[in-house]
Amino acid sequence: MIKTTGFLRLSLLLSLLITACSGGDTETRVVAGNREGVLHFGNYGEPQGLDPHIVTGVPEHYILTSLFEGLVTKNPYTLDIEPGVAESWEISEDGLTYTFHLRDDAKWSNGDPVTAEDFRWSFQRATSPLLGSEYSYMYYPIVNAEAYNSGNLADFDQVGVKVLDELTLQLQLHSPTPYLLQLLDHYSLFPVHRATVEAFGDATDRLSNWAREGNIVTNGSFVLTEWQINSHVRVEKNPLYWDADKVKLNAIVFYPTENQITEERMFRDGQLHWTREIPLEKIPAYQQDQPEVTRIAPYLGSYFYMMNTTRPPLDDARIRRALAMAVDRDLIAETVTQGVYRGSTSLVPPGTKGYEPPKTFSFDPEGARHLLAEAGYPDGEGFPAFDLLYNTHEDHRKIAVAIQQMWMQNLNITVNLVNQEWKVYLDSQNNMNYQVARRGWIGDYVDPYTFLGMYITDGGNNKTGFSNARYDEIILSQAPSELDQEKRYKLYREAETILLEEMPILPIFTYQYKHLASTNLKGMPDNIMDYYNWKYAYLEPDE
Amino acid sequence: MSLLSVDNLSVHFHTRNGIVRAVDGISFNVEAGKTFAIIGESGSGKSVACYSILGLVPMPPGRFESGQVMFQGQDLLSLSEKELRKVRGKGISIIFQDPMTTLNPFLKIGDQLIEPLRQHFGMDKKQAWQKGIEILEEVGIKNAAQRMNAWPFEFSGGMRQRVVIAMALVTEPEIIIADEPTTALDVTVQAQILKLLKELQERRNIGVIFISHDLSVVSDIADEIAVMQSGVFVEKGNCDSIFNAPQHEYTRKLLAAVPSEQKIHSYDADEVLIRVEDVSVEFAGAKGLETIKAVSNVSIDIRKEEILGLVGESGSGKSTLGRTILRLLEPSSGKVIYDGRNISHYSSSQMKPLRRQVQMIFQDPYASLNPRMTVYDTLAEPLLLHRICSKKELDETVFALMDSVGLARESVLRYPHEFSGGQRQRIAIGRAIATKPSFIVADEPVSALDVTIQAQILDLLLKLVEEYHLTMLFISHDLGVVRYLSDRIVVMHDGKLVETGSVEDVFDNPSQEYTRSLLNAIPGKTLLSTEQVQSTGDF
Amino acid sequence: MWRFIGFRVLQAIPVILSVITVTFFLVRAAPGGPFDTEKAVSEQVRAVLEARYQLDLPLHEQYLSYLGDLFKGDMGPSFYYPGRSVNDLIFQGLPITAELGFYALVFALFIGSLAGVFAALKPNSAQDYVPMSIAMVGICMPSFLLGPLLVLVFGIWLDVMPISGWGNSPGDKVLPSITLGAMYAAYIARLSRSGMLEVMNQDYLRTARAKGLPEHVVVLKHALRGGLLPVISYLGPAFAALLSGSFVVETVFQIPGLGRFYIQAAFNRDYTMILGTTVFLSTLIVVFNLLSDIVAAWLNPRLRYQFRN
Amino acid sequence: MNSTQHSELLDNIIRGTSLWEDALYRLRQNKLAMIGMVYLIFMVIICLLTPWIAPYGYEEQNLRLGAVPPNAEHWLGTDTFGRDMLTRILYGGRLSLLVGFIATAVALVIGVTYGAIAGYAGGKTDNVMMRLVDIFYALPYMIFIILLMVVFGRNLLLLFLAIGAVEWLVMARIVRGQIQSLRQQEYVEAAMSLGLSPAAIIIKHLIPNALGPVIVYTTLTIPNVMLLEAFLSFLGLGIQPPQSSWGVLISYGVETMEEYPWLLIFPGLVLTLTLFALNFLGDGLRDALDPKASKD
Repeated sequence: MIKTTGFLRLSLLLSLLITACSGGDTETRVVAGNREGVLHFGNYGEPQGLDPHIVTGVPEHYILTSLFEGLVTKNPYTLDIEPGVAESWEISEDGLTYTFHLRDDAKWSNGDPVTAEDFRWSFQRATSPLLGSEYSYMYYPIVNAEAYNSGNLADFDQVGVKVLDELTLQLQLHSPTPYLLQLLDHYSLFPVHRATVEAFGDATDRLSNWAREGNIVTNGSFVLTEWQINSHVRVEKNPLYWDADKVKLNAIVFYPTENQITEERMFRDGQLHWTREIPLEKIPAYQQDQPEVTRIAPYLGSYFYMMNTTRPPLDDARIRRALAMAVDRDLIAETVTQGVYRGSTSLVPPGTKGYEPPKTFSFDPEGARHLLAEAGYPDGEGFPAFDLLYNTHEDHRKIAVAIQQMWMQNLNITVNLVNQEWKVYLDSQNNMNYQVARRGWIGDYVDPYTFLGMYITDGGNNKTGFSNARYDEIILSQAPSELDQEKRYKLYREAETILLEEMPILPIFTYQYKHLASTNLKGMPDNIMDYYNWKYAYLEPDE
Repeated sequence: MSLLSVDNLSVHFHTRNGIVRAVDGISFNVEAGKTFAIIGESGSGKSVACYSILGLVPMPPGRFESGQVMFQGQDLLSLSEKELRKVRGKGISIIFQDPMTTLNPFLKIGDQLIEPLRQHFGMDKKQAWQKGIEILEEVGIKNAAQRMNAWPFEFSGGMRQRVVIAMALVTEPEIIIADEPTTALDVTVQAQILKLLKELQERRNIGVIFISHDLSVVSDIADEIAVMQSGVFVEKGNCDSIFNAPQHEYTRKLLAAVPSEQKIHSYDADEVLIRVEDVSVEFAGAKGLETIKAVSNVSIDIRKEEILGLVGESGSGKSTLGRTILRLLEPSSGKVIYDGRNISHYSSSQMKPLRRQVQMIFQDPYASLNPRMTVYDTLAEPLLLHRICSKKELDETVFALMDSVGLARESVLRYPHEFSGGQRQRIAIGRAIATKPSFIVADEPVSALDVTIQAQILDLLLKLVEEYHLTMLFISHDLGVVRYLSDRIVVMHDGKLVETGSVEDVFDNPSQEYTRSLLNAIPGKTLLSTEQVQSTGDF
Repeated sequence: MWRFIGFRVLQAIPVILSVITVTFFLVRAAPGGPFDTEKAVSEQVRAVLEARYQLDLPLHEQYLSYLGDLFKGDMGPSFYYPGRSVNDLIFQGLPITAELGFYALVFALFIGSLAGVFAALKPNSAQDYVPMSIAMVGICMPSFLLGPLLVLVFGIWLDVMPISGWGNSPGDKVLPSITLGAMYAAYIARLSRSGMLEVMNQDYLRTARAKGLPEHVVVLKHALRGGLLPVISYLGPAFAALLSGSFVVETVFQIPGLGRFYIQAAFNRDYTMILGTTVFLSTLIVVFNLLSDIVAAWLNPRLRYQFRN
Repeated sequence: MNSTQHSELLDNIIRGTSLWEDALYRLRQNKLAMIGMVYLIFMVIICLLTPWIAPYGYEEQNLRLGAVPPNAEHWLGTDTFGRDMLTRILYGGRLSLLVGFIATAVALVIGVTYGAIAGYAGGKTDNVMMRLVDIFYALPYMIFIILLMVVFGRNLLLLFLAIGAVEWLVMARIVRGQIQSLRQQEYVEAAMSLGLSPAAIIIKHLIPNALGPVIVYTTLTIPNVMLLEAFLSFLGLGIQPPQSSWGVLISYGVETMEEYPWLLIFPGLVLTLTLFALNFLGDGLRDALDPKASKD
């Protein structure tokens, strides 16, 4: 008696509860957003902060480009430089002097004009040794910036940043840097509002509150209106922005979507216009059923394994080459990664502003076995097992599992997979406490140097023990002073050829980013930097 | 016409070990204003018989095999659960044995008391509450109106039993089943409760079924008695015929087992083995809130080879004193001197050699044996521990021990749960004497046993005392047993020593008021005087 | 009563202090520091950063200064979020996690005790086995499985529930609460079942039946209080566990709660944040254990009586 | 206990049914428990025999094949690497059962010892020991695991320790509670009055009688341990690919449950069944071991 009625009541109650809370018929966030011009953007993680001179991450990047504007900006379709705060600029013949003419209608969100002095002060702050900005190296092409940043030079006046008049700023470089204009669009070179910064503490105080909701003063196309940590960041159109007429979105809401699966479901449920990622397994279904929302395109990034060249047996270049040649990149790209990575045999992704990397090897199990035998391990006999280190992530695991099996099959070499939590993994790398480790590198700007610069002797990002005098010479002195792009690329090709012969790194893929994007969202075209200019983005309302 | 007539009632239990004939064809009548007593030892089926007629025995595994129970013109056995509910607590009420567990600890007395009224008469709460106060006053609870709001734990055992009785009476039932209503109570309280029951019964002309294992109690209260053994009434008759002219062998055995006033053991000694000097024992109360003084300033001498009876009601501190003498507890102040040594604060390693000489026998034979050890293991444990014998002699020594406590050698590898209560107590006694101790504390060693078994165990203890020249501190609440066995008697009350003296002095000439009230409360006076002659003790 | 509480609080102090000490040194011993990033950081920058957060001081000085600040109620600045204090972060996440935990507990209590009581009424029958088997699955169904499953069924296939967020749309608190509470519901079901079984054997229930009370009164009025007592004592520790164990649910459902901060802090090596959350949570554990003891005492008339006097 | 030294005198003695034997008898009467036991034994045998009966190698990939639903060649389908799921579940079972049983055993040994000592000693000792448990409870487990992993490297032994290290806390609390109430029993007092040492009392008299709840908790611990192992493997401690365990398979399966449901369903099913088996067996054992039950 009690039993049946009790359970009946219970289930009734539950079903009532469910229907009462049902959100089935209500308008989704995306539909509302389309109507109101509010973009809901999956932004991967919670921003550490919004001080452009302190933060280092990608999630911060997308928020900061909406809040601030540098001297120049980029066209999302072509990646060509477009005027930003500077409406025009001149470059001297030798490529060492840049003179920027700031527009007179550029304003801070509190109405103050944006001046050349703002930039000078901001650059001084960003390169100040006391601030400890992790991106300060972006300033190093400027004369004496490195010396000032490292504390060897106390006087910022000797750094090549000059205010010629209120709206004219001049930069002096120590060597021609063809990608300088690109650097200027990086958030570490954005200006900040001096009065605001100083109102909340010392200019170099990392713990200052100036960049918080309610305090921050910005000069970009949007202003910060809400920041709920781990929930969302909301920015709204800045009416004082000089090009406000061109800004079509009324607001952007950034969500910290660490969990890919959740993110994808939020997209499906109409809560996001845009996702940072697509889980690999979902790609075939999306490509088949909704190709219009599936955005997969090449990205300026490389996925590779690096090898510790100081430890046997991997101190032998033949073995490193053999390992590289035994990996069928295309097969893995096609199957394991569902076609979102592309097999690569070079460090620099092909198509980096016209640079074509050299090709020194290809998938060749036979040749690989031959090399291995030459190195003293015919048929992999007696080859000591080694560890393959990767940081904890589903995609890395999958790729490692496939490569592990290929090395087993093609070379008869046993590899142990070791995954480590991110910080532990970084620690192992920094201490060279690994044999083979997964590594990825995303270019800061479109130039081979952003990749090739890593492998100079004792370079901070080298971490492989690789050292080659000729390579250092090209990268450090010859290429930077070469003005002619053709010749410079030729030098880079030579350097990369050395790198790929010596093989301290084992190229595997070129990244492709993968987003899900609502079909209503326009003005965010594919480009190799995965760069969005929020001025261009807009939402088409539903009919 | 009888209020209740039970005819040929049989209840069998169908268990995996076969059918247990718990009740097998019993018949009896209950008359208004009379008490029908069912007497039997544990497991005889007396409770099942009474509970089953109200549908309070789980069926299955129980099953009615035959019978008819007529009450108010209907056969109770044929009623549905719903109809039976109208009889329960209204026509027939039950008073259970243990007042500590029969009341719901989470509900106030008043709420529990008025439940039957509200259930059966649909009274509103106010009305019922008033009635509850009246009935509480009737069973002799003072300040009834206030006490209605009290919790069960705020009452002593005797008071609780009064509440339970009130709860049974509140609906003015025609019949009350009283299932060992005084067994869990102290003697003085028992006497009060029995008196109360009798008064109420007479005043209200109620029929009572009184279930008990205690002949003495039954002799005080019953009009008609049925002796039950293994589900059958072996003998039925009025008080006089049962006690004075028992027909059945089993009835005679029960009668014989009542300890006589005759003193069995007698030893005059003056050498002191244990001296307790001004000992107090305190316990920390719950959560360290208060301290409870269980024993305060007690001094006694225990002389070599005597049996010293320690008498007191529950809470008198007698067990605590016994444990303190054995140094299972540490005295808070005062001295325990064993054989000239002050052992009051010996550490456990200092105590270890002494442990061989002092032993303890516990009240509950079910709880005092490790359920996972065989007789052999239980008996061998002290032997090995104190190196009483070599490993080679171990088997023989164990067998010898079993012989001396009267256990069959064949059962050496059996486990406690396979033995009856009496046999278990024999095992426990065997364990205590295994080390050939000189001093034993026996803490109520027979109070959990059936009467016939009780007598056997007492005899065994006596035999061992003489054989091993033991000194014994015999703790009991049962004056009869103490008188039967002891050389001297110590009376305790509320943690204090009330009286000491020889058995004769204390029983015939009590000097203290409390001792006198204890003696007056002993049930079955008539029984003892009439049946004295017959106790030749053939068992 | 107050003495009892005071005694317990005093006892908690060394516990919390030890937790702080061990955690303090544990987090610093873990490889990888708060400022390690994929891109190399110059020695110069690193030195500035370490000085800013006092990491350049000898360990014992760092420890003492941390304790000093903590004593003043300041848990320090977050190492990962510049410009945010640990106090801020915790008190931003706490209300949300507490609310989530509360709903989860209410769900667990309701479903769990209902199932447990029903099971205990008819032990070893279908009425017992079915809810108990579900409870069994509930105990072992990890939230990283249950959460996505619920989302898939109710959020995507049936489309009757929001799938993420907290307080943004009606009903978005339902699925996370169920996900988080499921395991506890299962434990409570088992606890209440055994508690009820224990009580059902008590003499006072026989008394209640002998009074002629119908079975539902016997169960509801007489058995439930004692039978659910073990559940009550479990609630305190359960709530503390809910607060500290909510990170999976918070991640799956995009809830900005304390659990997510905690786990992120561990991954980011945000030393002060790890310490802050640990100290905070261990204090909560102590407090809730104490609360549940008090409630259990209050429900038990005997203890209540002792406390009153 | 000393049955080895019984002389021939004892040969013709009726052997009693010990509580254990009695329990075994009652256990055999419990159909569900027996089904559970048979299933578990079956699982253990299958897992032991895996290298000989598994249809494929556990690391054997067929990238071109990818994930296919169950079919004649692959009874339980394949995963995204084209690896046979049946094979992987079988191999996973070896690890899961190993980890489940051994880590639980570690927790059991530590927890029972610790809890028994605390419960027996009572008073200050108990207080200090239980506060220590509180401290362990409040520590950030993940940091602790990461540290363990780095200090001691990766091996299975460490995994057992890491899991045992958390699970013993609860076990210790349960055992302590049990021992505290058993301590009041007269047979313990009897043992004390015989002069038995505390250690002997704990080992001979207390622990065997506290086993009921411990067994039940143990059966609940094993599946928890299996899932904890998945979490630890995810963090990098424990099992590394291509090896696998049920917990790991399930956590992979969750991510693709819409695309390749069989990757979740089969490991989930096998774990759930094992869980039920354990639970039925555990409940059966508890009931069977209940000394109250043996009085009838």
